[in-house]
Amino acid sequence: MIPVHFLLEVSAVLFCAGIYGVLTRRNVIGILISIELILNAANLNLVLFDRYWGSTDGLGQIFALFIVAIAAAGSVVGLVLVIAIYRNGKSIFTDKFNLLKW
Amino acid sequence: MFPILSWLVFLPLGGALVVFLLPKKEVGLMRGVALVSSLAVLILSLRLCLGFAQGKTEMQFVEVSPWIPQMNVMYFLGVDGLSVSLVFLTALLGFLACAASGCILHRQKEYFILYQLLMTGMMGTFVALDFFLFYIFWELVLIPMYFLIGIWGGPRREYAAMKFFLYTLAGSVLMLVAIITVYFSATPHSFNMLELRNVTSTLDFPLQIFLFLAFFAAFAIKVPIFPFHTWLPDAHVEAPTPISVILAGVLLKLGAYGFFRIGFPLFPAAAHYFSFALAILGLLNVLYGACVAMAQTDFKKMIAYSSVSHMGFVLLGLAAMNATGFNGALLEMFNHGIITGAMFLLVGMLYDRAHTRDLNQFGGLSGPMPVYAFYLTFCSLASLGLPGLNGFVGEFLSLAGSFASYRILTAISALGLIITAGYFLYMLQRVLFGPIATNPRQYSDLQATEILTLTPLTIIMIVVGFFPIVILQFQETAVQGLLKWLF
Amino acid sequence: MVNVAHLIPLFPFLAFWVNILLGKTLHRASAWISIIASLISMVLSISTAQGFLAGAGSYPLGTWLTFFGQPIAFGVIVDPLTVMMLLVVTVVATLIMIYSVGYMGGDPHFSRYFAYMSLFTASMLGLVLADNLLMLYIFWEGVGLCSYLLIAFWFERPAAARAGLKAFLTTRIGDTGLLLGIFLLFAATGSLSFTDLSKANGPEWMLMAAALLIFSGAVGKSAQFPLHVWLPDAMEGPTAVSALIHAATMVAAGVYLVARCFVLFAAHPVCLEVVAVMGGISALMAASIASVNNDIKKVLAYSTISQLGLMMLGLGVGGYSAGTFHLMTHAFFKALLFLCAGSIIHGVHTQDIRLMGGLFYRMKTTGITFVIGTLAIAGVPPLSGFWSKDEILAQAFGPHPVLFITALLTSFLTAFYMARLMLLVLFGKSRSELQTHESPVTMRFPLVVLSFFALFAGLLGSPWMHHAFQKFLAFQVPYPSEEAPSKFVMGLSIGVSLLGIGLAYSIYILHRRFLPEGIRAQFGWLYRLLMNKYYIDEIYEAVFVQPFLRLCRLSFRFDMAAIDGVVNGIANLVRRAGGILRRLQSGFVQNYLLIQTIGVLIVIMTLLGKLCFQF
Amino acid sequence: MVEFAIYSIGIGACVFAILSVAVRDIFHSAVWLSLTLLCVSGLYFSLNAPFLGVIQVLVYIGGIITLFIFAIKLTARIGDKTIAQTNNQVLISLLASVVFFVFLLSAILRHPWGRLATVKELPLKELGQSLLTNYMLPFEFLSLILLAVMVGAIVIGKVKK
Repeated sequence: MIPVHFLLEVSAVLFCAGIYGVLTRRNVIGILISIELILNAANLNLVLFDRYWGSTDGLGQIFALFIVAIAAAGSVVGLVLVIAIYRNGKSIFTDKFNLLKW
Repeated sequence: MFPILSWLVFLPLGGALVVFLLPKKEVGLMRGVALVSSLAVLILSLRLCLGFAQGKTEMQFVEVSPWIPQMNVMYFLGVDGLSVSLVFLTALLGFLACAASGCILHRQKEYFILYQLLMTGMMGTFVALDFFLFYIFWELVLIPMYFLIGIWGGPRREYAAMKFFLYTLAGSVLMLVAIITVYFSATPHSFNMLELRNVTSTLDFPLQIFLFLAFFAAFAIKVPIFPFHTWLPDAHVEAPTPISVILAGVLLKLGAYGFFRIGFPLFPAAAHYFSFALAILGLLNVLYGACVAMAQTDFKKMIAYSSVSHMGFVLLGLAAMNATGFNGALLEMFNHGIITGAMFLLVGMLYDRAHTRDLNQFGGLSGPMPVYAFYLTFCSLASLGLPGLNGFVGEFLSLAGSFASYRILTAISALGLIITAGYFLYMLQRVLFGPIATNPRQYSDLQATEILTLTPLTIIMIVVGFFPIVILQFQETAVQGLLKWLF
Repeated sequence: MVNVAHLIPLFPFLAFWVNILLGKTLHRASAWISIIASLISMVLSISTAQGFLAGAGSYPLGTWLTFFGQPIAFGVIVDPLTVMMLLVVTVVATLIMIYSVGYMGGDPHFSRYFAYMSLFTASMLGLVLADNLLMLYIFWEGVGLCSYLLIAFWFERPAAARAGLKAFLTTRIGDTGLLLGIFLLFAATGSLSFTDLSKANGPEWMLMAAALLIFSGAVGKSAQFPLHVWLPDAMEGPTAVSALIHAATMVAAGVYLVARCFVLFAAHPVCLEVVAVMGGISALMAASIASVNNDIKKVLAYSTISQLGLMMLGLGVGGYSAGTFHLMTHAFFKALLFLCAGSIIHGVHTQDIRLMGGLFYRMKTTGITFVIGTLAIAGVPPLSGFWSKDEILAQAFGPHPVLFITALLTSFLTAFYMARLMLLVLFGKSRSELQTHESPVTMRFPLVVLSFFALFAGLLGSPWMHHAFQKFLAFQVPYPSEEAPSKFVMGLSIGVSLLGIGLAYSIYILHRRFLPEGIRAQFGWLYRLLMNKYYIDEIYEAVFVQPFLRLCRLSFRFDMAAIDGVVNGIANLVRRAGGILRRLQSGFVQNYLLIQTIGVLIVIMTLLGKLCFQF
Repeated sequence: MVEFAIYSIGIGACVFAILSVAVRDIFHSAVWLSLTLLCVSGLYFSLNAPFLGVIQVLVYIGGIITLFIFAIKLTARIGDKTIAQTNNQVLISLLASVVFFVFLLSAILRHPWGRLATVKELPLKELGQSLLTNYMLPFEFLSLILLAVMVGAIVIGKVKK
């Protein structure tokens, strides 16, 4: 017996926590962490609905799988960028990256 | 038939391409290419003048072919009496200014590319008879000019270039709106400048007024008409010498030419309606420009404001709405190009020696530089309208034309003649006369090349002064045709 | 009969170009090129005169430009007036050029000087030959230019440069009036030709206004009140220039113009009256200033203004031939006087008459010719000035009592100041240790020739020759017949002349003072007024020049502040608006994200508003 | 029992997620994230999607979190107390996310979801088959993306001489 609305609520909490983190963290790594939360919220929903509607070919899971892969790729690039930026500017705070600002 | 107009327009573009392909170090070769191409343009323009049939009202040397058939855009070039002398003027000043480009000491490659691009734009504007094409050339003038002032100009070049660009662009945007309106008002939609007048002259009067004003904005800024003139002193002062020559000699004519080619024939009712206002603006230009020129201490700025004043005479002739006035205005355009071109060359020559343009720092240059003094006096006299030199004929005809239409106003603007004489002679007094202010050794007299650049202009001043018919013969029929259309 | 009149200005014009282009190589020879050119012109003028007497007349040359559909022709007018002017101009010009060879001897810009002189001669000859107003205007400006160039010839002197500027600008004011007059005349009659003037018909007021505007040109050129201020300053130029341009020929062009357009004036008595009154004012005013001035050239300059005023007065009272006659005689004796003055200045290197004295015995030729010139201008019979002045007085005598008295007073003052000048310069004891020497022969020769003319030119118009000159001038001219001078007027004229000379003699020779103390004390204010030339220069400076310059500076400031201010203001407004708007673009990703989030929320809420918050 | 486990794991995921965005030390944050991910993985298991749960643990906790920690350690000075870890839009962000949450909650609660009784497990074989048949193209694209990311990461991360 799986409480569907509860899982949806958990997903909503993860999503909103992620949104909050993305909006407030100064540290780029912090932002990346929050993005992972958002993606996980989505994944959770995908898997849940895959089960809920009972798909035959596991589309939801495959979708989630793709998302995991893309998220991994994204965070790899993100982190490399963070390191590159840090190497140049000795900071990874978003408000310090204003080289291109007017 | 030999497409002489296309050659005139695109030869400089070809020159620009050649310069583009040359290595950066080959400065002499670049100058050579630019000179040869502008000389070829000059020769072609002479050929054009000689081949021009004077008795005809219609366009000559016409080249028509469809260009963008979906929009009914044509590649349509042609000259008539209104433009032929200006084409010659452009070619002549283009060549002389190119010859005077020795003062450009860095980034010559870009300079000569942009310069020839500018030539293409100016030529094209004078010969384009399709609105679409006209607008392209009109804007094409703007961009090289922006860079030419902005890169090779004086200390405040960025400001001047930006001001020039934005100011002129503001006008031409309005013109674009008007062009589009005109385009859609015709069925089938057309950009043909010549045929559109049959459509536009039948438009509603308020719409005509609006369209005329939109074109007016573009032309008034180019002329420049008071109070849209403040870009001019800045641009002139900051631009390098050859570009000042082109700016004053040719660019200002674009605006006045626009009135003749577009403003008046397309909207005759509006032209009649606004002619008195134009005359008042002309009066203001003449007097105000002269007064401000009188107060200048910067040589170049003084010449710049004198341009404002002289273009006022063009406006007066234009506003006169009679043959004498139109002839005078067209002739004054030509003359002003010649004279002010020579004046800017002279200022540049002095600046190359003294590295200052402050009139109060000169004095007694008649002694060390007699040849320069001769040319400066000569050109000043031409500019202040001494009979026997070309400046007089244009001013005389313009004033006579406007006198026939507006007595009092012309009488007041004739005061401009006195003030003009005042500031030019005051300038001569400060530069040439009096005790020698600074070390005379730094003022070596003109070199042969400098004399060679000035001499053609002075010869034209004398020839046109004595035989104005040389230029007037080209215009006469076209002016008659225009008047017949206007009335 | 070959028409050669149009070739007359050509040779000096060619000489101008030869001298200006080849001046460096020619150097001394350039003088002879100019002299030969004007000699050729003189010969041609004489042949034109003969041709005219043989019946030749005006002829057209070609069309210059079309003007309201009317072709404006280059043409040559040959009539008595022109013939007279041609002869006067070529003779005087040639003589003065010969004089200049000596006078300008050591000048570094020798050839340029002769180039300008030739250009002037060409323009002046063109002026008198022009058969329409437009052509006349062209040459009119040409002579003005030469005057400018020659006044400022010694360009290193600031005063000379200023004087040139002043001369050009002051005359230009009149010229602009002339130009407008030409326009108006054309608007009224549709023709600019002089021959059409007599049948000019158009609106009355336009013709009148045109005549007055044309007269304003003459006022400027002939240095009449109120545009006379440039002439005294013009004395900064070389004296030979003053003799040619500012005494004999160019300044007389104004009188010539009025004479040329005399029909136009004659048709409107008001215009004639204006001419006469302006002439009278100028004559009296200048004569009074000349009576106290101490600069030899300035005295002569004011004398010129005064004499020109007298000519204008003569024309204004209807004396066409009287005014013209005086123009001719004046050209000779005033040129002579200037050349004498030049010779004296050449000898003593000062212009202040208080420092001269007793020069007669050391400069014989100059002295004698100076005396002749003085007597001629003072109106002592039978010298030339007497006859022409008499004509004017006779004209004014009847109907114009005020003008007559003015003219008479002017004659008296003329005799007085000229005698004063002569006595102070030539006679008495030397008042300073000046080194003097007689001038070279090239300078003396013109003096002698001119004094011959000053002596005898007047006889042409004297009753002894049955007013031959007047009859010649009036030939074919439909002007009212003029009064012959009566015995009474002649006597009066001789009387005031002798009175003036006698007064000067008694003051300056017998009392050997510049002015008796008593008179000076009593009329101190008058003396100061006259010494300061009625403060006219100062008034102009304060009323016109300075306010105008202030206006110029003000308009420049207005341009910078107001107009450019508006332009830059608009630019700044746009920039500032951008500055405010760009704060929205903080450049922080998270800021954008926040706004995006809020935006998404708003979009969802509006789209699904009904669905929201329904628990 | 299962239900209790689901509830507790779900609540844990929520708490850990909130903690991971709320703590100031970024290292702690990464640790909380790993716990969150672990909980989510548990939820996958409970939903009878064990493959995804395993992947979650392997890729996320094994790979990504490790990377995070590496990055955190490489960028140093993270623990400095004087440096603010949040920017100046905390309050409004909090408000926005809470509103968002309320909105989501209202949407979730409006629907009678009911309970998911027995969930049939999708065999891994079928999953693999559909991945290599129906979803072949995205799968291949994904590999391409991964390759690009790899190359890009190396290029960007390389220390320039």
